[in-house]
Amino acid sequence: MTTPLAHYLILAALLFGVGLAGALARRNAILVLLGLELMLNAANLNFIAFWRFSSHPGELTGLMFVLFSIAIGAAEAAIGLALVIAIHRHRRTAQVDRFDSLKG
Amino acid sequence: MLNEIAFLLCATLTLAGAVAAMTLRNLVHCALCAAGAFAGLAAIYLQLDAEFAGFAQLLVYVGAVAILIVFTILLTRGAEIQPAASPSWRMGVTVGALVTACLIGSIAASPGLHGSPPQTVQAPVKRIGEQLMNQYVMPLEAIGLLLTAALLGAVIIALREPPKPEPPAP
Amino acid sequence: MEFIVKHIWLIPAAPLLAAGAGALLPKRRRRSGAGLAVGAVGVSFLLSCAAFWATLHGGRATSHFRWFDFGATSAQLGWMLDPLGAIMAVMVALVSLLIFIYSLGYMAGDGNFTRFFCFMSLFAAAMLGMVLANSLLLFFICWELVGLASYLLIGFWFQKPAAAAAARKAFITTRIGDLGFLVGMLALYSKTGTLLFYDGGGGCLEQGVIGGVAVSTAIALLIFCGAIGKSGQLPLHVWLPDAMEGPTPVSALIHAATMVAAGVFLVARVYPLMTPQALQVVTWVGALTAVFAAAIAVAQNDIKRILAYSTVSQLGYMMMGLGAGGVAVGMFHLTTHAFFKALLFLGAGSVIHGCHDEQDIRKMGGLRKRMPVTFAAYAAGMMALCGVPLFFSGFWSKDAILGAADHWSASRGPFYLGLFGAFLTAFYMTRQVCAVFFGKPATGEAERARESAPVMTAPLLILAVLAVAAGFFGTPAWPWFQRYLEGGRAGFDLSRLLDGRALTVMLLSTALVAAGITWGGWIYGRAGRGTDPFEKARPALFACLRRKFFVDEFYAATVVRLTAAFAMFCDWLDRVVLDGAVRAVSWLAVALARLNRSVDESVVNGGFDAGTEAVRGSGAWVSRFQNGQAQRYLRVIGLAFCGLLILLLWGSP
Amino acid sequence: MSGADQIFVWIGHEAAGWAPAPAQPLVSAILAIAGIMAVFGACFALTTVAERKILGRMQNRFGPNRVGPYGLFQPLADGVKMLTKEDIVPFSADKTLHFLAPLVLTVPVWLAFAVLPFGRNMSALDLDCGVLFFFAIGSASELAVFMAGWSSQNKYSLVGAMRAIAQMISYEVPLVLSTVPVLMLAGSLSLNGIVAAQGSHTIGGLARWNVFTPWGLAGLLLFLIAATAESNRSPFDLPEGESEIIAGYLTEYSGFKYALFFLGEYLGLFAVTGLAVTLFLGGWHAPFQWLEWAPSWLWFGAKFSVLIFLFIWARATLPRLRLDQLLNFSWRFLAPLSLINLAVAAAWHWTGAWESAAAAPVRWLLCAALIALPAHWLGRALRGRLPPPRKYRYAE
Repeated sequence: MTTPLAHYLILAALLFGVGLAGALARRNAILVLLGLELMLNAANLNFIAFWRFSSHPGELTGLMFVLFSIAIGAAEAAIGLALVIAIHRHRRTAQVDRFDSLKG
Repeated sequence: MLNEIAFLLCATLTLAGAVAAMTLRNLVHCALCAAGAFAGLAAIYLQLDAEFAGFAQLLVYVGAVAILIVFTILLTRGAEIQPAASPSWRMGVTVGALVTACLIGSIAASPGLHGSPPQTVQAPVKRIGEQLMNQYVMPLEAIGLLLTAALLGAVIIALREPPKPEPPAP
Repeated sequence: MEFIVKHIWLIPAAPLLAAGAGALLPKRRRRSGAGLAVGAVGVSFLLSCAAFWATLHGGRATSHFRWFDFGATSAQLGWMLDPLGAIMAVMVALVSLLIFIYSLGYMAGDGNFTRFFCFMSLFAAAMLGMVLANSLLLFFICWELVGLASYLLIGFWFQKPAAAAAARKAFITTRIGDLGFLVGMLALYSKTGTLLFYDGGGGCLEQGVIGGVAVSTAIALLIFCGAIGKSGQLPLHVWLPDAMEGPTPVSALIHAATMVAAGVFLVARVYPLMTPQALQVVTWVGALTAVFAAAIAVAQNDIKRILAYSTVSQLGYMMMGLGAGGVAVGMFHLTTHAFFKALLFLGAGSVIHGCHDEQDIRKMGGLRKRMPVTFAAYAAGMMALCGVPLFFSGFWSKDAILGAADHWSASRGPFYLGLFGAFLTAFYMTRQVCAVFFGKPATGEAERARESAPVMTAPLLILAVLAVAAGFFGTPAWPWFQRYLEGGRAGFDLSRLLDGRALTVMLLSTALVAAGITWGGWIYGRAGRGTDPFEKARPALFACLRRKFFVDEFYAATVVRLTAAFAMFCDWLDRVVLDGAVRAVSWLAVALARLNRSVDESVVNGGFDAGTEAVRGSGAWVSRFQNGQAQRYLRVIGLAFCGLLILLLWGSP
Repeated sequence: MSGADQIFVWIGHEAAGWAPAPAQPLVSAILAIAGIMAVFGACFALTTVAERKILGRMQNRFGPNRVGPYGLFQPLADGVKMLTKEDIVPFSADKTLHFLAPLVLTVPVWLAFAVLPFGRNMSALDLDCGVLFFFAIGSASELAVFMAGWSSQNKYSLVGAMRAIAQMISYEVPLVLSTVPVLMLAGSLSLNGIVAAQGSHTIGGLARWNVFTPWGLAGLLLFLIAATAESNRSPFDLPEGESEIIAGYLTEYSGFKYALFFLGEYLGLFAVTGLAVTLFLGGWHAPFQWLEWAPSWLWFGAKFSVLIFLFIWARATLPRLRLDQLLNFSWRFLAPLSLINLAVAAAWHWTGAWESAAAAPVRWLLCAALIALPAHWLGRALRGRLPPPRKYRYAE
């Protein structure tokens, strides 16, 4: 085990950046959700890495957080995609910039 | 050394999958690439001795979320109509790059990230189960509730609404 | 054996499970519902027999567990196995089982068959839980559950207004007694700090006199209030005869054999708490109730009402036995009474069923030939109730009570009241049997009566055998029952039977019973149809008895009217005083508001108009940022995050 | 005993011993992989011919009997035919995905064999969370099926793939839930741990296999039904129903890729059968203590063969279901029943504290009733839901 913590963190940062850029740049709502999932996964990677490199990994704190976070990710995907389907049914589109009824 | 190579392979798979998922034109390709990225991430978890989390990641993201996304793509006919990038995609990519730069900068600025980890780590499944049932039992219950709510909510939201009854003729 | 001693809770658990499952069954699953209930109570019966067998060999057990904590103390519940509970459990389970089987026939035509068995199972579970409870709190919980089951079952035919009213009356009346019980329980808890009966020397029954004789007596009497309500003692007896609106098996199970006996059982269970002063009250209440109810029974015409008053009267005897003679005397009469009163009620149900739901004894007659099995069983029950000597259980148990009253040092009154009650009992039962089974049929219904189905008559015959045989377990010559409760063994000794004083009492009561039966037979055996011969002779007295000594009217005139008057007073208070005040305040407020408006319109509005204009302008400007584009929001968040991070990194040295 | 029993372990150990010390773990891993691939590859070949012969017998005809003695070389002939066929890729297909799909299906299935214990000390990889690994790896097959169906750009393929995915997702729920009682009572996710938990003996030397308990029996049945559906075998083979959607997602495949799909399906069946043996049938343990002298891998093979025969038998016997029947059966019958089975296992565990002599049969009967009654009721409710038999107007 020679890979230092910094490498994992940088990988997570890059993954987060890619997810964020995708969520900001793509028009399709499904891809925006996919970007969000990538960001969530980047955060998970951080948790696992910090847990592994902490001085008392026997506590399992980071691991537990990731398990819960995976469950939340699944719930988020289910609800988000259901919303996309429902919106698509009403407005015949899945493009986020067309979902703009809620504005001032 | 071997370890470093494995890490680089997994990291490349993950990042390449993520970048492809965010850039490809065909939505189905995007979803499959994302599944690849999730699988790569699971491999990295394994490398970090988090077997349980790794397999859970594989089961949930590759087995469930990816399939869900694929289904949604087919249901919204996203596979046929190709949406262009968002009109303001340059700004989005800029912001993403900025955030990444900030993060990497802060990582670089932090001291003490280069030490080696504790040699052994004890995370047997039995201990995870015990912790879930003792210390983390309330979060576990909350997650159970959340998943149930999400299940019902997703079904209700995506349910085809019944046709509205005709208003009575005046 | 070890198993049942350890797991005594299984006895009430089986019917409780059946009740729960029965509640979930759809209405049309009649066979499953009934099978479940009968099977569960059968299991309970077998387990109770096992427990009884264990107590015969000295098996005793108490167990308890924490229910919940409050602060440093905790509410404890527990189970107990002792002879008193075991014999009671066997009796309750056996009578329940027989009545469940009988109900299969009796309720066969009812649409809510499944619901009926669900309620009955609930009742059986609560009753069994009560007799096996080792905690006054658990006892009280089961007690209230029993009350609830009784309410549900009396009002089972809730579409009948009379049944609904009777259910309400029963519930409210017993609640008055339960209030006393609850207060007594709380007082007991505050004095002893525990509600467990037996807890290795620390239970509330094992501490002797609690905080002085006066306090102890007060607690005992408060708890006795609960018994008065549940067992229909004077002055809270009014609900019990009305409860006959429920189906007959319910009357037999709840309002004759088991639930109403719960009050007696309560007194027996907390007997160590009963001070001599409290026992005097118990004895007097019991004796007065015995005579009072027996007298009313003389003038009733509804077959079930007669039995109901008879039940009230016999419960009075039990109380008297407890007060004057001790646990064994009262419990023995409770047990024998459970068998023969269940028998009588089921017999009455059979008669009612045979006569197509006719309950008025004046419209029956001559059923002896048409329903021979019912008649034979009914006659056995009647003789047991009257106390016909030697071969019927009622004789031995009633004799034990009279003997105890005879030996009671405080007063001779209860003894004479008891003797008079015995005479009245014989008289009214003879009157009923003559009217129902002898003579000629009074109506076409009675003429067309047919014997009931075997599923109904078989329990009758079993109960008839028990009504006769139960007596032999507690004769003075072989007082097995009494010794069993005390944990000893009984020897057979005929000489105790011939002891001078006891023999006198026995002969005296025999003579009175004989007189009652003869006189009743003489009056009613020859009477034709029409006005009651007794009514002809003493119209005023008879009317008074028929109207039940005007107790209901008395309550209506006092308690009910007082409550109504108080309610009207409150209403008046509400309407005139409170409403007036409110109206005055509101008028004042309106006047002030008028003044306010004039100030508002002229002075404040102008300022506010200018202000809102400014706010609206700025709002319109700000709202341009909220354009509904989620991605733009996210972008701003990302930028803000960068800013924050830079600030953090730059700000920290 | 240990000679024959440990012979493969010994061979592997000796063979790896020849290699230089740093490479020894690698060599032993390669040997294990080679062993598994050889055995189950041969198994695949044998099963294809055995299935055809058994089906033939059951349908009152001879199976293949021309090539070699008793037609035993039939798979070789088939293989040669498959490999020499032209590999057709449709013009409008998504070429990359079309190529990747059979690989994505086959490779993870091979991985799943890594955690199965085939005999005493004979598992390639003793993972602490082996069962989770098994299911996690298995979830890739859904993606593979989707890739195959979608990339073909053929509507029958797409319909077949969607059917297959709906079916796999639906039946994954009872499949996983029916394993949970075993995990719960063994207190382990490791397959070796689960086998060890079934290693003790009771009266008469009878082994304590999970299948000898009410929940275990019910769990095995649920597991086998769900496994049949997971591996798309008859009577749940409607994703590739030839008569309806001309072989579903396999329509546009031929030659070697088709053979890979074929291989993947059979291997999936083997893997899930091996899991059933491990979870419910005591793994490599003998059924009686006095039979422990026989080599453990032989026991595993025997149970494995019996279960495979059961699958073939079911294929010969049962007609294919309709899609609504299929989904109703999973969601309204199997899933609730496996949840109830979980509760029954809890009851079994709880009643394990009973001590008296009569407790064992009472406990057995109680738990059996707890699972049999809901099964009866759910079955009745399911039957009540079926549409009435269809009436054909012109077919009287």
